[in-house]
Amino acid sequence: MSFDINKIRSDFPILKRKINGSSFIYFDNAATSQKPNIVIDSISDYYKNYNSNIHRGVHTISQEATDAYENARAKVQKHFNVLNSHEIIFTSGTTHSINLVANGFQDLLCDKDEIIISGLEHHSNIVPWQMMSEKNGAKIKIIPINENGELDMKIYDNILNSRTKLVFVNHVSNALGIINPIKTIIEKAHKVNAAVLIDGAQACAHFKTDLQELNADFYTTSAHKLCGPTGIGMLYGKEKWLKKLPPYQGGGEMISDVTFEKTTYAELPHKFEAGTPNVSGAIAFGVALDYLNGIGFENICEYESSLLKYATEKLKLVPNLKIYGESINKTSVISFNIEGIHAYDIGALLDKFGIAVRTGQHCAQPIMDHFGISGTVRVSLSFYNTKKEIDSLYNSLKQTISMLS
Amino acid sequence: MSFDINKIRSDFPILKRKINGSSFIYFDNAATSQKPNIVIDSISDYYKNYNSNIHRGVHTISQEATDAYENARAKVQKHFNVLNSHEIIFTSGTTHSINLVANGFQDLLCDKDEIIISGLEHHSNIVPWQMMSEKNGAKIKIIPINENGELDMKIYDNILNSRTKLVFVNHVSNALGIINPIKTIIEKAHKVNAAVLIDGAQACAHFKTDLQELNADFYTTSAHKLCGPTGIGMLYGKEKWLKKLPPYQGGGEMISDVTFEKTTYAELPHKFEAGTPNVSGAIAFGVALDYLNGIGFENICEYESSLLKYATEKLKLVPNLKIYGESINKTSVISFNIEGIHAYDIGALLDKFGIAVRTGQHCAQPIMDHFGISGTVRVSLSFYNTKKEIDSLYNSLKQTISMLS
Amino acid sequence: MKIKEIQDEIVEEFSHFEDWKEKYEYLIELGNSIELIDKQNKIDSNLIKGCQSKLWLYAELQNDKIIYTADSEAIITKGIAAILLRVFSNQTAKDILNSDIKYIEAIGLKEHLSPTRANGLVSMIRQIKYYALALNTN
Amino acid sequence: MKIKEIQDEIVEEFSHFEDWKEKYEYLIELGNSIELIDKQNKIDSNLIKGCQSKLWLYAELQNDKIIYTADSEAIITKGIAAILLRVFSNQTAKDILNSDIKYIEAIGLKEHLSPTRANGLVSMIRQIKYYALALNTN
Ligand SMILES: Cc1ncc(COP(=O)(O)O)c(C=O)c1O
Ligand SMILES: Cc1ncc(COP(=O)(O)O)c(C=O)c1O
Repeated sequence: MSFDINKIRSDFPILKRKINGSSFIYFDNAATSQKPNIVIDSISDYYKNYNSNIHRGVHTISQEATDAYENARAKVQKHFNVLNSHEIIFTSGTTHSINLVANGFQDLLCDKDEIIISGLEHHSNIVPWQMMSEKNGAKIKIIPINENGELDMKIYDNILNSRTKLVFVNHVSNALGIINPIKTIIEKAHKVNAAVLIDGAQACAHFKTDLQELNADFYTTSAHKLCGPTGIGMLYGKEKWLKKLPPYQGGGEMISDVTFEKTTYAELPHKFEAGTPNVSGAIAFGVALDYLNGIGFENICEYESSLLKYATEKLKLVPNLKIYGESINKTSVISFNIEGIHAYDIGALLDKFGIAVRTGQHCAQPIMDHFGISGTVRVSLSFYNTKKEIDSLYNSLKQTISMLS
Repeated sequence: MSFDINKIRSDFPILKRKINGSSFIYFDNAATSQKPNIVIDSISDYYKNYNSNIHRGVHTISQEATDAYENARAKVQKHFNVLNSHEIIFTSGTTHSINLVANGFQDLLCDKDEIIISGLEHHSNIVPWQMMSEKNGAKIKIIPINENGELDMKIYDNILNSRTKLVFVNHVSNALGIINPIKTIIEKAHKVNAAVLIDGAQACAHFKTDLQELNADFYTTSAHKLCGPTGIGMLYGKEKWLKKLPPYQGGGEMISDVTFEKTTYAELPHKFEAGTPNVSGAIAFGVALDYLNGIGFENICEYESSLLKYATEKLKLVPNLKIYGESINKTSVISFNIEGIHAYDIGALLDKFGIAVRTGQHCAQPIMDHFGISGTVRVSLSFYNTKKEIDSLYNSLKQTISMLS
Repeated sequence: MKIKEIQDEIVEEFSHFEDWKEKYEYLIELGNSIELIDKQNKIDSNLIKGCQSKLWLYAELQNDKIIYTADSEAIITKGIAAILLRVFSNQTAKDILNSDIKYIEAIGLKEHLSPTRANGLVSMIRQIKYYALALNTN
Repeated sequence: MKIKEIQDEIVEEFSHFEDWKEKYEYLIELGNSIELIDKQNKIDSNLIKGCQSKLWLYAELQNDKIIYTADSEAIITKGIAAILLRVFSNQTAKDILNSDIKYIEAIGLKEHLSPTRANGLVSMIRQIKYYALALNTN
């Protein structure tokens, strides 16, 4: 398939917006992606034609909704090449997925155990472990980052040992865009029998991951990061782990027998899907994966790489601009500062030019502390962005800087 | 405002469906409500025009999305007449809301404490407490139900004492439609300083509740039960309680400072809203409340009461039909069986006539055990249903029975 | 009769029905005629999962053939069991394992083939095949 | 000058701008001219919440009038602080408490009045009024 950027852009209604009189340019893709019509329409279609509570109904639309929901699960399973569909748990997003696992390990670990977190983590991947560690006393060790923002793998080797029970690393860092060497991290962790959770929130919009090949024990993502709606995400867990973990939330769907004396839990995946799920969200999540696979991840990768290269080179022409995290293993993120200017000022003025970037600490305060800065300007690209938009960014950024100097 | 049923029905696109050649009749409203166009369109509008991650962005659409999200919170606050907007927590639904509270009380209670649950509860309101009680040893006491399905308030008086720390009752029972005497329950509980959580999942579609007047400590609902989308709901908690409860999930938004040594939590409501919330869901939830308030809950109540009365009288004409839960305090639910016929057979054949009812135990196995039955046929009505539809139900039910006898 | 022949016979029978009512009336009739499971085998361990009404299935070997018996609280579920048992009961394990279930689609009950259906048809078929695997004497 | 007069003056000044660029250039100019907070008062307890760049606000009483000083890491935030301080600093607590902030809308910065804005304007206004309440000597 060829990559037709005009066709693709026409799929995204929001790209037609004007902001402050200018064409809208969206470079905040790492915060959330925009949605193509086909995804938006799948939500309307659900509510207009077959909205129903699922799993327990014998009537037609309940059956249709259940089938569509389970079909969405099968799409996620196929996309990530997962062995069993019941290893895919629908959650409300990555944060929920990670908390589910952290809550489960609360009972499985004790104060003799250690867990390892990378220094590149999003808050969602730090706080749940702190909360867990407060309860069971497990020690948290950190893989620090070097001046390029890469994980220091030597230190990883040093802190990994037979007490290590879990390793938590994001696939791609949201603050810097760095792709972590998760394959190596997983292999080494497995040698000491530690489980590995990979937070794929930032990776899944940019490339396809084969979870059987990767051999991670857990993997998470949020649909809103990959052209799907808010309020839905997934947790992949190996069957043996999902069976071991206690349920997270109690409620409908996740039980097979309830009496006031004793409750037996339902089988996977229902054990972890208490209550009425986000049915429309799951269906639209599936449609989003279809859409991305229709374009093809090879095409997306190739196009985004050339965009990233172009943008990096262009931005480097700006005087006094410093990029954080200049690894060669990067996805579509450029995090930078201009000497003597606060990121907020740049973001606020770029917005006036119709350009949306993110400023601040990107939910990754430890990384900012590492670089001794209070935040950055983050430009995050997607396959629906263009070089022309990058040119506009460059021009507006220069005007912004001259206004602020 | 007058109640124009034709206008109202035209707001709900799904009501135009045909099932198996017949007009679609939806009597499964207690499982989930159908959605008016205005709610469906608000979701498309969000994704087409201002989809963005919220709270941390300085750019225009992030601001628009944040305002719309917080405006939705204000609508919920106003609807339930809540004092502070930060007492409204957006969750993914009632199940999530209840688990959040149960998880919080895990740390606040010990094995000397007791909690009271009603015998009319949905599984969502039983299992989380069982899970909590397994951790902290708090005892669970039950308010049993009588032959009409009403709570035995004498026994409530007996089991309530100074060890009681929490009382959990649903406002309306989903299995039987019975409205519980929650005002009395709350007053009595407060006399012994117990907190009360009211599960409003089944109540909110039928009447408006003034939470300051009711004086409940916690109140929960799911948007999908009241013309809103799936994947979003709310937890109301009194400020003093929400401050006391520890956070539930860790992640973005819910922290104010994160280092690897120590994390301080953000203020209410953010403390309980970790991660990217269901932004489109919250906005559409607000629109659903607007829609219902536009019709007017007095009008809805009046219309639904007359429907319930009509349906009850009509169904009683069917030979060998037994209704469970014949309290006079009921909302729009009729739960019944026909002697000698299994509920599933009735549901399956009614579906062939285009009529959606629910069959089974309605996530309320203890109630079924109480009546010594394996399930019921549940007809649950909404303000968009009509007497004509009830006539169709009656006729189809008679044919169904004659086929099965 | 061979499995395929019985299936063709059933398809032929169902082809005469003009509407769903006739079809379901027949299904109910079949449900009433099903070879009921022996009381001693109507136990929890023989319950089929994923079914809203209780559904029991039992199998035993008689002269190299598998005899299936079933029961359910719901008559439609029993009817559905009946059109399975008529085909698969009293056949050899090998024939059962080699057979398909396309006839279910052909008689217009395809809707019941979704794995999420509350009548447990798919679970029942799976269980029938499990028994055939377990009791295979070749 | 009275609060209302200064507000009118600011509205008049802003009315000459033809586009957002001129307006923001002026805001930046104002930001550079703000009365900076004393170093000893630039402490965490004087930080305003809900602001992406650090923003300090301090107030003290001088002859019945409240003198506000502020500082921020970001110049636009400082500019916004400046148009508040020019109005409210050196006024009596009573006048401050009785004033409104309609002029913010009139100068076309209404977008900043959302309570969720990351520049903290709304929090700053609230803090200014809190100080006036606390330092009210009448
Ligand atoms: C009384 C009651 N409580 C709780 C729930 C659970 O709500 P949800 O599935 O939306 O979390 C329901 C809905 O089925 C209900 O009827
Ligand atoms: C790396 C990473 N992990 C976790 C998250 C949290 O995802 P969500 O907010 O969808 O739960 C994000 C998104 O902000 C992220 O970028």
